[in-house]
Amino acid sequence: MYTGKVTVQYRKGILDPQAQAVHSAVKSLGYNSVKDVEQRKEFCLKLDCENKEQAKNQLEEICQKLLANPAIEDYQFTVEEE
Amino acid sequence: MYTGKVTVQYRKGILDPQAQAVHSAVKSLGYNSVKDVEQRKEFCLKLDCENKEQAKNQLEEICQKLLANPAIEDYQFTVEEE
Amino acid sequence: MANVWETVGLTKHEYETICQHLDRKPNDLELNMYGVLWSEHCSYKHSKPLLKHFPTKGEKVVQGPGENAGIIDIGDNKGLAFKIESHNHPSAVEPFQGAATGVGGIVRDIFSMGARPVAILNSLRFGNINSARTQYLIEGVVSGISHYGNCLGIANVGGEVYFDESYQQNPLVNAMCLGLVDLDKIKKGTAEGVGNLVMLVGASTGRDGIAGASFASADLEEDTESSRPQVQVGDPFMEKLLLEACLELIDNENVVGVQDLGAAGLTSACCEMAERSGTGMKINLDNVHLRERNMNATEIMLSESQERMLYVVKPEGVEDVKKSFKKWDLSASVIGEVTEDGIISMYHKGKLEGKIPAESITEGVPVRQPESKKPKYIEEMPKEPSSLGEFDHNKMWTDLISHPNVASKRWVYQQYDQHVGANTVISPGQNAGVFRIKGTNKGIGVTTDCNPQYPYLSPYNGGMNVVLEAYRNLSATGITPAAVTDCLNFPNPEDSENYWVYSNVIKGMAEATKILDTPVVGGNVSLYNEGPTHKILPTPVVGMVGIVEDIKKITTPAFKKEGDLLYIVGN
Amino acid sequence: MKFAVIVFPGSNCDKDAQYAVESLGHNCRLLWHKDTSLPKDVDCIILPGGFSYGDYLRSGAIARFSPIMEAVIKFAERGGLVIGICNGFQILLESGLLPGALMKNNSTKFICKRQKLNVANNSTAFTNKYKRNEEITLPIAHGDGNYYVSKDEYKKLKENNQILFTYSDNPNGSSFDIAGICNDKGNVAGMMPHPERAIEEILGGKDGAKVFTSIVKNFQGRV
Ligand SMILES: Nc1ncnc2c1ncn2[C@@H]1O[C@H](COP(=O)(O)OP(=O)(O)O)[C@@H](O)[C@H]1O
Repeated sequence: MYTGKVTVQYRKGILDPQAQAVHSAVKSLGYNSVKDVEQRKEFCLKLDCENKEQAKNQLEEICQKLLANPAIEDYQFTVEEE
Repeated sequence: MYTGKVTVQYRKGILDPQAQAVHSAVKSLGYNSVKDVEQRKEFCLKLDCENKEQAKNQLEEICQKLLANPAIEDYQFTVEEE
Repeated sequence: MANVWETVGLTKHEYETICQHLDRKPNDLELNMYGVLWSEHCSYKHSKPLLKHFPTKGEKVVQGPGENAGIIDIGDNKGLAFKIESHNHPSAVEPFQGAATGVGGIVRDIFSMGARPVAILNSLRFGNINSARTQYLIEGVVSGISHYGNCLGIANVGGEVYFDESYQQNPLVNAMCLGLVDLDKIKKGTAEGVGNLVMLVGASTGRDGIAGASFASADLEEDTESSRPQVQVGDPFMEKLLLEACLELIDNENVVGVQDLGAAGLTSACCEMAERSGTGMKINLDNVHLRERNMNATEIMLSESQERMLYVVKPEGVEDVKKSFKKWDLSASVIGEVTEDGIISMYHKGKLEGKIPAESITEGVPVRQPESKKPKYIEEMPKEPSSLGEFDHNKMWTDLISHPNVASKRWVYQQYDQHVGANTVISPGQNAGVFRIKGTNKGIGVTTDCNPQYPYLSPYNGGMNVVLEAYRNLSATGITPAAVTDCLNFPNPEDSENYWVYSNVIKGMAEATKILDTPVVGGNVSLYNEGPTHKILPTPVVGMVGIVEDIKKITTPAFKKEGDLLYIVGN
Repeated sequence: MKFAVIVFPGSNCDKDAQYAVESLGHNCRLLWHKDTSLPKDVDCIILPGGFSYGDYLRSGAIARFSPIMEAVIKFAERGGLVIGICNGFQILLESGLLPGALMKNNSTKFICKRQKLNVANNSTAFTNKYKRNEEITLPIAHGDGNYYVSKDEYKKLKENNQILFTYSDNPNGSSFDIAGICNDKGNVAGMMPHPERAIEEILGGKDGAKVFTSIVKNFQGRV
């Protein structure tokens, strides 16, 4: 069994209204020390694959097809054996 | 400057409809090797604090008040100096 | 190396015309500005002569084509502002955000006129429903529309979903919005009054969507990767704040003109507002509130960042405007001044970066008249209908009602808030949507229609038929049809057969709208809808609105009670 | 009796709530979320539906920190009547005035339709005009309407008769079919369905009116 961890985030320069809203909420709570907020999605998948290579390839495909839209998002992932 | 990384996820035992939807989408693409999907939110905050202790305390407060809903979510965080 | 004009999608002749207008060669900023404003999406260079066929005047018409939206008089000092617009190419690349920002754009068109948006509709076309790509697109498009429209709190009262192979590579996403305005409070996109100030309000400006208008005027390439940065992320929350702030300023006499920033961003808003009033603008780009560092003048002028509006305000009104936007936590900055020279001059970091005569860029594009040739498929079409032969009636019946084009679309419109605003009297799923006008007995009916098979098989008659279908949908509901907005979705007009179809469809629609006395008060053109192997069927979506004086007199299709008689009316 | 509706940035059923209350013959004003106090003569506060702060982060999570919410919480603690509808319900949960949480619908999709409900408790300030177990139909329109409550908390809700409405045919995955609840003192209520959209036949039914007339009856009984 392999564990894949995928992080998906907006590409640089793309507006992230959620992160902006969180940032201004944090500031309005009085935490002026907070200078920037980014938000990401993290997926954790359990893959029942033959070997790490196969798990990586499958995860790469899943990221491209489903988890991230390369039009606006970047993704990174790692695969570990359990 | 400190970088705080916060992960927020549903508490154990609470079904996450979004993660479930992702899981069934993955399966309908034919990836039957995928046995489980979890989804989390990750926040990355830049904190302009005096020291690491202060950054940690502030981040803890921000998590409790805002970033996580204790009725359904758990959080963890780390703070690193830049 | 490509010629300079090709880098911005123009022809040599167009480039030379620019040089004549300017009496010199354009610099990079200027050329890019001409490039986007002279794209088909912004300039209608293939369509202008054809659009002249549409009747645009009528007893009820208060505002015809040319402004952000058309307006008709519905009595009691109330106007109905409405318009339909396409967001096809962005939705093909990023279905969720593409469709969402499509809703955002059309809603801004309505409230920039001073009208409160009260209803939206959407008209969608996809390829084979069984293909994984289509399902991905539907999922994204519908949730994008739902996300944006629901958050704004505008009731969805209707629409269409239609499937055909021809849309496989190029889906269509058209969104329509209707709003109510007091007739004496209509705002327009004018820049009158030399010395008045130009203000940019709403979201910050980033690098997103640069040159989206030219993107909308090109065929979709196989590798959409290269066109990716042209997609923007919408922020419906920001738009809701913008909407409320703008409507709060409706009574302010110091607000001279308002325009939303859509395709071609600041470029089109500045040039169009100035051109309408025969004025110019001196713009200081240093005052534009930026989201990213180191943006150059071209990037700032072409950015299509969403949720922004341009105001022209008397100097004494600047504080009022700032105050209203501040109340809603929005920024508003003075970025320029109205001048009398008819020229848009842009300064950045103390340097004059470009100078363009407003009229030359909005009106000066050479009209293109492509060759027109009757398509071979029409020439070869059998003149006589072929016989259906023997067939099984039961099977035909079940085939029909289970066909995705005929079956219920509840799975789509159930994702849209249909009742917010407490006005929806007939919600989606009937012949037309109807909402009441509070404080009166009146109601407004609206429908969007286009069965593309008819314009495909017989462009002129099919064009008429699309209008007639909309007319029937309103009449059957008890609504008196009043006016039309249209979204002309077609493939590449530079192909002579496509152009022949395009012109004949328009002529047919024009004839029908004339006879029915439903003038066309606004609309949108979306050409170049084709992929590497498929081009779309001609899809002239008609959005028709009408009025019912007594809202209690409307009818719905459902059988009401046992024993009622059935009639067929007409030929 | 005097009602007030709070306008948060992103509220979009604020005017609908005001319209409903006024159509039923009562006074209702709008209050701005940045206000720090409530007018002295307000008898019932409505937190309206919509998408306060875009529902970013979690629905209701940011709105609960609006300046006016401190005053609303104090008002509730003094026994004042507060009802949150849809997004208003979410805000009440986030601010801790009601137990539980709202998550994404189990379909992950927004749902808008007319929904059959059962009146689970007709002896509260918000439901006294309904019959017990009456079946009613109200519009629902939400993406995050999936009410979560733990088994232990559910027991408490049940024992204290805090469940106001349940779904006849659970549309969103809510625990124990719960559509609306009140606090243990019975003066704060939250519900996902929209009673303010159901007060006239022409808009498809009047089953929602009794939520407001119940509040009035309760209030008049108190005075
Ligand atoms: N995308 C959509 N959005 C909202 N309503 C829709 C949509 N698609 C279809 N509908 C609703 O379903 C009804 C039936 O659609 P359709 O099968 O196209 O019927 P008709 O041909 O009679 O217009 C429409 O009138 C409309 O109210």
